[in-house]
Amino acid sequence: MDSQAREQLIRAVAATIFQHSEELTALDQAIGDGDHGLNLKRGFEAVTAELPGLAEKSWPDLLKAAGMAMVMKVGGASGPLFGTFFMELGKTVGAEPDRAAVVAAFGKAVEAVKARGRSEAGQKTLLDVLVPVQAALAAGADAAAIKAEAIAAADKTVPMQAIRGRASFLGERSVGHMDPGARSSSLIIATVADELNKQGLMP
Amino acid sequence: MDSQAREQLIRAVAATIFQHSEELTALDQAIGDGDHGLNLKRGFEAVTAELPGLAEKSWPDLLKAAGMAMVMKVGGASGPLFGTFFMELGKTVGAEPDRAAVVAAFGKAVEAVKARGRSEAGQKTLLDVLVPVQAALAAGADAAAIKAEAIAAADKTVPMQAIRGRASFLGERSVGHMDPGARSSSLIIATVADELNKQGLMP
Amino acid sequence: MKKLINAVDDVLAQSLDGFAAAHADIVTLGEERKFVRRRQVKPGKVALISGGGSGHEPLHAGFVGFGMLDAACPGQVFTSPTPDQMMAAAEAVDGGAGTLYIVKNYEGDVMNFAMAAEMASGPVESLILDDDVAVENSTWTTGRRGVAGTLIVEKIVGAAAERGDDLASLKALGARVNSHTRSMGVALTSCTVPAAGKPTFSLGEDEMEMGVGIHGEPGRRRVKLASADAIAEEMLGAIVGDLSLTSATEVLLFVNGFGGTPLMELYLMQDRARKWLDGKGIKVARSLTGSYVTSLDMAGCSLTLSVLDEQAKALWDAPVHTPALRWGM
Amino acid sequence: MKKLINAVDDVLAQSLDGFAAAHADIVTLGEERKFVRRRQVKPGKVALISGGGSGHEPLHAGFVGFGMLDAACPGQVFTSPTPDQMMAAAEAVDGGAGTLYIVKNYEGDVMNFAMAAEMASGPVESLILDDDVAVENSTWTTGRRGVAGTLIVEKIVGAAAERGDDLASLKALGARVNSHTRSMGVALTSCTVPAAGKPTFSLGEDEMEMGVGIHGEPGRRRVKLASADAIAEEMLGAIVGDLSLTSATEVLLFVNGFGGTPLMELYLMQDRARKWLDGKGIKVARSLTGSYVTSLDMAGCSLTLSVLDEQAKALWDAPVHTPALRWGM
Ligand SMILES: Nc1ncnc2c1ncn2[C@@H]1O[C@H](COP(=O)(O)OP(=O)(O)O)[C@@H](O)[C@H]1O
Ligand SMILES: Nc1ncnc2c1ncn2[C@@H]1O[C@H](COP(=O)(O)OP(=O)(O)O)[C@@H](O)[C@H]1O
Ligand SMILES: [Mg+2]
Ligand SMILES: [Mg+2]
Ligand SMILES: [Mg+2]
Ligand SMILES: [Mg+2]
Repeated sequence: MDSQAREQLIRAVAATIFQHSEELTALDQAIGDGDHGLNLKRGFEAVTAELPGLAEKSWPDLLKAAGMAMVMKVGGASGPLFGTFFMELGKTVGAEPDRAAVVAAFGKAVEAVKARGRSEAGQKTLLDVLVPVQAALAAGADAAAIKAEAIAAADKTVPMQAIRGRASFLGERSVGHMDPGARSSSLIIATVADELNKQGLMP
Repeated sequence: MDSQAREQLIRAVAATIFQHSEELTALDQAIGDGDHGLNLKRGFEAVTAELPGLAEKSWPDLLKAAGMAMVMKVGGASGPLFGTFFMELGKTVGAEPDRAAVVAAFGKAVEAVKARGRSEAGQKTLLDVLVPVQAALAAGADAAAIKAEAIAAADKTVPMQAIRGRASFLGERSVGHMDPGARSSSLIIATVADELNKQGLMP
Repeated sequence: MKKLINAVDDVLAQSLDGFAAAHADIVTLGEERKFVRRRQVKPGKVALISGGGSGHEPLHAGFVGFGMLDAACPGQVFTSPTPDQMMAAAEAVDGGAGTLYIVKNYEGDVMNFAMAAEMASGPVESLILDDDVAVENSTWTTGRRGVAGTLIVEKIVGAAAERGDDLASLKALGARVNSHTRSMGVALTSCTVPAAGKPTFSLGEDEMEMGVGIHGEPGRRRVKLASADAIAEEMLGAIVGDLSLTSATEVLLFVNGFGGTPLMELYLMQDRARKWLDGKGIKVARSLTGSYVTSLDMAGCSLTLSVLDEQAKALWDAPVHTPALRWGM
Repeated sequence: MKKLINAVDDVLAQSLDGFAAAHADIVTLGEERKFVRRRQVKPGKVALISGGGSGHEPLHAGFVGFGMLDAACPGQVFTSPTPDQMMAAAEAVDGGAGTLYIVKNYEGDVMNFAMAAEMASGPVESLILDDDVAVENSTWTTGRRGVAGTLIVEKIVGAAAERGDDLASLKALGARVNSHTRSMGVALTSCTVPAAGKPTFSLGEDEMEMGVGIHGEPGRRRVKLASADAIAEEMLGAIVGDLSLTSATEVLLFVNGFGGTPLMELYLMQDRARKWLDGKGIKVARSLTGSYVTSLDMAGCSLTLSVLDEQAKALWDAPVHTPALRWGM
């Protein structure tokens, strides 16, 4: 993947977040504090502001820089969580990752998110998307299957009762709403899968 | 007029104010601060609270006591104005007033209101009712004519621009609304005329 | 109507009771809640007494204490207090040096304070405040309303009374400060008088009332909601023009919230007003930001400028110890 | 949306600029507006740094100054600040005796402060505050939210830091005060986040949200609007039960407005809360009434009780000189 392709990938992810910013904010208004769309928008604005320079970096440097930009610009819960995810990916993925390297790095990044959030899958958070996607990835799923898994996993947060995050303050009243962080994670993963597939890098 | 008749007269006036309290407040919301109905209600509650004792007093004492109750309970612009009117009536009307005495006392009371309010007829205030009613009274009008004059005089404040009172702050925007104090004065006068007529004291 | 109250008729009494209990170190409540007075009366000091309709909290009771008022008479919501209240207050805080009534220019207030003054035994003077530039001035009408500038007069005259100025000087000082102080307000929403139960006026989702009074009285005109900068410019333009301020003047800038507007927006207005004044070369030497002269739950704010000379600055800075304003002690 | 603002993106910057200009005698604004700090840093003193999402003004920046915080980091509206803000603040107010972060228990705040602490060079401790009884407590969830009680912890720990207590003692003191402090809130209307442009939630004309959070998060339940007495009873009942208060305990009673509720109603709640506590034999030894921990323009209030021992009382009474709280100097 050359720097142009990397730039295109980053821009595609950012575009998805910008398009869905209001939807994410609306989800967060229902069971949180109504800023998730704004938070991620601010984060991806910071990331795209570093283009094209950012896309010229190696994968590890690029991911660490993107993660650090999220940490320093987003705030809230999603800043440290998304930031940690990308920074950890950068730390472990290597300069020319093959599928096995990506699977391993994704696994490490998910563990880092769990440690940062002191959380697990099943608590109505973005981990409810990351964990099943990691499993699909490890099982060799193709782009379409990963995308479908991500979207379905976010939907599955609807009936859950939140144990972590702001929605946990609601107790039973958190049931019946999709978790905003799960939704945004699924959108990012779906876009990455689409892009990699389009660029011929993932079947 | 015996004390029972006097009590009936006072209760009739108070009942009129209570019935129209919301209308007066609504008028005051349009060009004032929305308390005129509440203010007079408080005043007449204080006056009726002194019944039946109040009605056993002589006319001068009764009127002075009623006026003082208004001054000490109403506040706002209407407290001193209505209070002054009744106190001054009490000071000049005499114990057994005939029509001439009432006409003279009414005139003095209107002058006292003008002095207290530093105001004149034509400024969109209760004087725009008191002054024409005084003229009708002096001209020998009967109860029905006095009542009609009072009601019509209040209506005539609608097109006026306020020069005194809270409505004056509005300048031209005070035009097109009836003055609440004019309306309340007309209601009181109409009730008194009706009562005196009913009691056979005014043709 | 959504308010934290019990019965409509208990609002004033229960609110005053809470206020008096919370600030029992500074104030006490007079009998029948006719007035709020300072705990300590200073013999030989002119007594400063203000008052007016309730619904403008912390004005005036919140300014009773060392360095400001001796007593405040709370009327019903938006209704002037009655003369017996002022008379009882004057008797309670008499220091033997006379009484100065500080009265906002509404005919109700003016007449009730005048009746109290007429019935008083000792020497009484009245100071009528009318700082609102939204209303056109003229000698043959009621004139202008007294609004947020009242706080500034009460602070400055209060400090002078504390140092022992006599009745005539205090009245003259107050009149001078009043003539150097101008305000203008804007409402984004109406207030709701508890006893009325519904909003005093109604504004569209995109409208504001420019020049509104502190009782929700209509102002100069109802216009489309504008930006903070445009609002600051209109209000300051009117004030600066009326005061004929020239560049290099030193002023106190007071951004006052009406009760329903949060501090975040008031500080934003403080910023925009300063930037505008900066551009005119007018120097903000002192400032105050907060909801001090309110109109129940109305959203909006007023801006006040008061020209400061060295004396006014020193009196503004002098120690004050009241429930709502406190510094230097 | 009706607010005194210019563009939605400028709200925070312009409000901070106004705040810093208005209180330039006490505070300065850090570069890129990353933090608000005291003008004077005291060598040898533990640095107290708090922060959190904006929209709760005067919390936290209004509590920067002598006797309270050394710095405050303002995040975007309702969004935790980022670690670079805390790191820059810690560097700016370092007195060589370590840093204590005071953090409200929201995962965003906790994680961002934690990342800052991990990247810090000197000794850093964090104090997590969770005084909101509306949320059920449990060790396996996020736990309770930090709300209005934060002010009390910041005041008491601030006074102890000022007298020279060390980092470990301050953390222990803060944890103890936090465990003796409980709050509960009620909303009568929603707040509106400027960037969102519309209310966070909607309530019917006759509804209130009992147990609401300071970001307009839903509370325990949505119920019919109740009287001030019924509201006070429900909130105090929950608080007193949770603290297991017995009669004769001395408490600080803090009636906090959420931004859209005027002082008149807050003093009324102060009265009703006192009467209720009186009935239980609980003694209100200190109190505070005002809008200090707000939620933008939300109407409503919270009640907070904090158990006072002699030490806490003395530290509460100790001099403080900040933009929003000032006494004793
Ligand atoms: N402890 C946690 N572990 C994992 N994910 C979390 C945790 N706390 C919050 N989240 C995720 O963060 C999302 C909220 O992000 P955002 O709205 O940007 O932050 P905030 O909650 O601080 O306003 C939630 O929907 C949830 O998916
Ligand atoms: N200076 C005045 N002279 C005569 N009448 C006046 C004057 N000022 C006010 N009024 C009358 O008082 C009425 C308002 O009374 P009210 O609403 O009870 O008092 P306030 O204006 O103090 O709220 C006005 O409608 C007007 O008729
Ligand atoms: Mg959120
Ligand atoms: Mg009125
Ligand atoms: Mg009135
Ligand atoms: Mg947030």
